[in-house]
Amino acid sequence: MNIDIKILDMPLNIQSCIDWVMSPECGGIDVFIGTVRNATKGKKVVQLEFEAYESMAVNEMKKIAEDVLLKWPVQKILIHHRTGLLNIGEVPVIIAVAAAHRAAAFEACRYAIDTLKQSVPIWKKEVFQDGEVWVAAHP
Amino acid sequence: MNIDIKILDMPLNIQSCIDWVMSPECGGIDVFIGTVRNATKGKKVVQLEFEAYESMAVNEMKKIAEDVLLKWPVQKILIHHRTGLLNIGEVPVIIAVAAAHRAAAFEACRYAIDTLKQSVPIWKKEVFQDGEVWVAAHP
Amino acid sequence: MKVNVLAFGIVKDIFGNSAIDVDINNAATVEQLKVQLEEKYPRLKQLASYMVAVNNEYAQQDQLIEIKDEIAIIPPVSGG
Amino acid sequence: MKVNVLAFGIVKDIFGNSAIDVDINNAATVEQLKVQLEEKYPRLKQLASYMVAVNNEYAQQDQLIEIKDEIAIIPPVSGG
Repeated sequence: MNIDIKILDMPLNIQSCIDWVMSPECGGIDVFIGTVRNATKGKKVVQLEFEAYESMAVNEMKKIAEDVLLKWPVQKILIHHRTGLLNIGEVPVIIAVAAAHRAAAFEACRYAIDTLKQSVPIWKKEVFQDGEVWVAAHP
Repeated sequence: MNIDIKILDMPLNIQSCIDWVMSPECGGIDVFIGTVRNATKGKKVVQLEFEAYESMAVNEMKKIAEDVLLKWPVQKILIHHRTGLLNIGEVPVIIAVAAAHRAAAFEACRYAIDTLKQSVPIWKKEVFQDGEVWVAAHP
Repeated sequence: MKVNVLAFGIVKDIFGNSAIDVDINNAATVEQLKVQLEEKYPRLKQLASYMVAVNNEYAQQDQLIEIKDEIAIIPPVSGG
Repeated sequence: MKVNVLAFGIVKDIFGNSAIDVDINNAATVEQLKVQLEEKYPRLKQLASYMVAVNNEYAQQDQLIEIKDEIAIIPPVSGG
């Protein structure tokens, strides 16, 4: 199988994600790693909480991966997203794309994270010292 | 320091490269990992050998990294290149770029590998079962 | 007919629950469900936008809702 | 004056060595060095291209070569 989609409530393992996409036919791997930043719009962030509508999120992530395989000469694509409470510096998302040539790997990886952020039903709550906010909920 | 440039004659450690670029201020990391493919233009490759003009290669890699920091809002950039004999699936190059926002990380990482392949004095010899060839040497 | 509606993110706060039961007409559309929900939960109208998912797929406004459908309210996503 | 010229990649094969000594005129340019090398090693002309580096920097054709310079022949690079 050349698609690996997972939603996990435990720390993501970057090395094993990269190992999974590597193959003797691939010449380049592009990996996007999201990390929890310590601030948003100048305000200090204490933690992030991620919630997923898991069955649908897995569906939407699979669509992205299948789209990638149709649009680019890509060998393997992995998308792992974490849920639950994350501290600063922790990793909510890893997308790894392996291709024979690097242009496809870069473009497909960028497309995958851009599309994930638009269509996959996962929500992020920013926890500040003085309250919390669901990101992007209000205009 | 926000630039890490190395030429090494031993296996590159992907996880420690990623750990180095991670910081509490960054929200996205893009990593490009080159791997040795098992074939080139349909011909089976046995091994690759990489040779570097080390002092100048480090110079040129530093220029790329400094350029990246001028052109994009990037926090950290790492470029490690390996030399010597590599087997199929091994990793000759890792470029990791951390930024507050992902667009900068993607663009800078792509720029870095594209420019490295044009300007950094490192040479690759493809070893086939029936001979060997310095890549790109002849028209 | 009575349908169960799943809530995520801020919609859980708005409903005060991760799922609610709603009484809708037979052959109601997604749009009619939204109107009914917005009457009962006016804070839905303050969201930047929201979608309805039926059986794990984003639904069109005119899609008919059936009794066994899995229905979910999807406020603006913010994963990644 | 005698300068030492470093060779890499295929140029090592062409020179039969990783460095050679070359006698050039005082105040010779990079271009003059190339002409002289191409006379002695015609296979250089078969390369897709090649550059000369002086003191770890790519050099222009008209750059003057000095006795203490570190000179290297750079065939088409293929790293990454």
